[in-house]
Amino acid sequence: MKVNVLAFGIAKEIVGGSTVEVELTSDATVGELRAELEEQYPRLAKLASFMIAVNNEYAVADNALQQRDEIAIIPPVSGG
Amino acid sequence: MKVNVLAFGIAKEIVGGSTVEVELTSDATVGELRAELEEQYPRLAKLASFMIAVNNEYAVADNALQQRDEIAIIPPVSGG
Amino acid sequence: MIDIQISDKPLDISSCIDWVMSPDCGGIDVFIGTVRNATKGKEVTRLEFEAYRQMALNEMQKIAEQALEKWPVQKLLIHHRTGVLQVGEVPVIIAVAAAHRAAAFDACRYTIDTLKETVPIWKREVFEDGEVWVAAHP
Amino acid sequence: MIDIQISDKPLDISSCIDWVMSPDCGGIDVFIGTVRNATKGKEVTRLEFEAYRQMALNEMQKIAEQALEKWPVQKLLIHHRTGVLQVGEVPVIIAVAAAHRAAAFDACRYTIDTLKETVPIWKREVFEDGEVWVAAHP
Repeated sequence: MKVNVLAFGIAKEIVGGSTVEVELTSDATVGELRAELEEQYPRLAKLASFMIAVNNEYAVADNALQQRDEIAIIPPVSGG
Repeated sequence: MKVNVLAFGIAKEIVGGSTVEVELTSDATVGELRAELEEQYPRLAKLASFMIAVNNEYAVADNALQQRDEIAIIPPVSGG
Repeated sequence: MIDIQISDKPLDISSCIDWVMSPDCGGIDVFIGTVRNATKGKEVTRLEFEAYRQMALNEMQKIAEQALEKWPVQKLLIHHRTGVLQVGEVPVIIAVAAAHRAAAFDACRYTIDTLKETVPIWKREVFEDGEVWVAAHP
Repeated sequence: MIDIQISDKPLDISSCIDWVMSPDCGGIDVFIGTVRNATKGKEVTRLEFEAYRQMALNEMQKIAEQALEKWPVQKLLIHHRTGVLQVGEVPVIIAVAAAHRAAAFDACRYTIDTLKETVPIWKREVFEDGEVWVAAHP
């Protein structure tokens, strides 16, 4: 399946836009998405850390992804 | 010597005014003043505590008093 | 009661404090973040804040609810600014009212500390000679 | 920098915050005391604050200087009200600005905690059916 991934902050610069399309297997997990993103965009792996959010919640590697999920790359936050 | 002692808060009510005159020996200490005040105004001894200030500083029992010192009874504070 | 807002307009400190004040509260603690003129000795020209808006609102709501569970607090407000801010402007206001001050202090500090760890908002510092996303790199 | 005031006029929260704000500070913590409508479940009609004025100013100055020694804080303000206050009015404002928020929180909390222990100011709570000097008796 193809998923659209939102990007914010430095991740937007790394992937070259505010969304990026990623091709995944139909039963892909968050962990597989992370691996795919790191392969396509090695600079993501050099960040202090990054999280994946699914439907506005922080997700862990095991979480399964659905095509219609709202998925986002969350680089290290620095609000406040 | 006679010293004038300022009274604040509940101490003002206990001594019946914002100053009270106390007769002390010429080499009296803060401790002796406290004892004299407690004898004349037993309700002072029933407070949670009270301090004596001399020239705008908290004083301890050993401190000697001079007739021209500014002396005050400081009942438990409750500002803020 | 909780009030959470993200806005690209200047935050209004007085109205935040007015909102938390209430006759059953004796203590209000307010944290105000301001844009500093320098980071690690380097002059800052301006800051830019970007938010993942809906998730940031959700995460701030969670923090506020946790604070209200942990401490006896009546009112808790979080307002966060986005967009371009000049030195001296206010990116964040947290205001907490409680019957007793210890709870107000604890809840306010917990809120800003946790916000800085979990809320998806990003700050870019702009200098004379470049810019950097804060905390992005180790 | 330190600003200490005792006043029998209403305190101005905004001007206190304006005074501590400065471009080299990133965090401001403000404590605002307010008059609660009840103490131990009993309705409060009003409060009356009395100060031993010069000594109170001296003691507040000492606290502020101690706070500036203990923590890296740029500006610390203490304004205390005296006289008769109604429910919701503000007896005390403490505002602290520092480069980093931890120092602002620590110094603000230290200041109000110590003020309540050492500064010669007295509060009388007035109820429908009587009045009491707070903390006077065990």
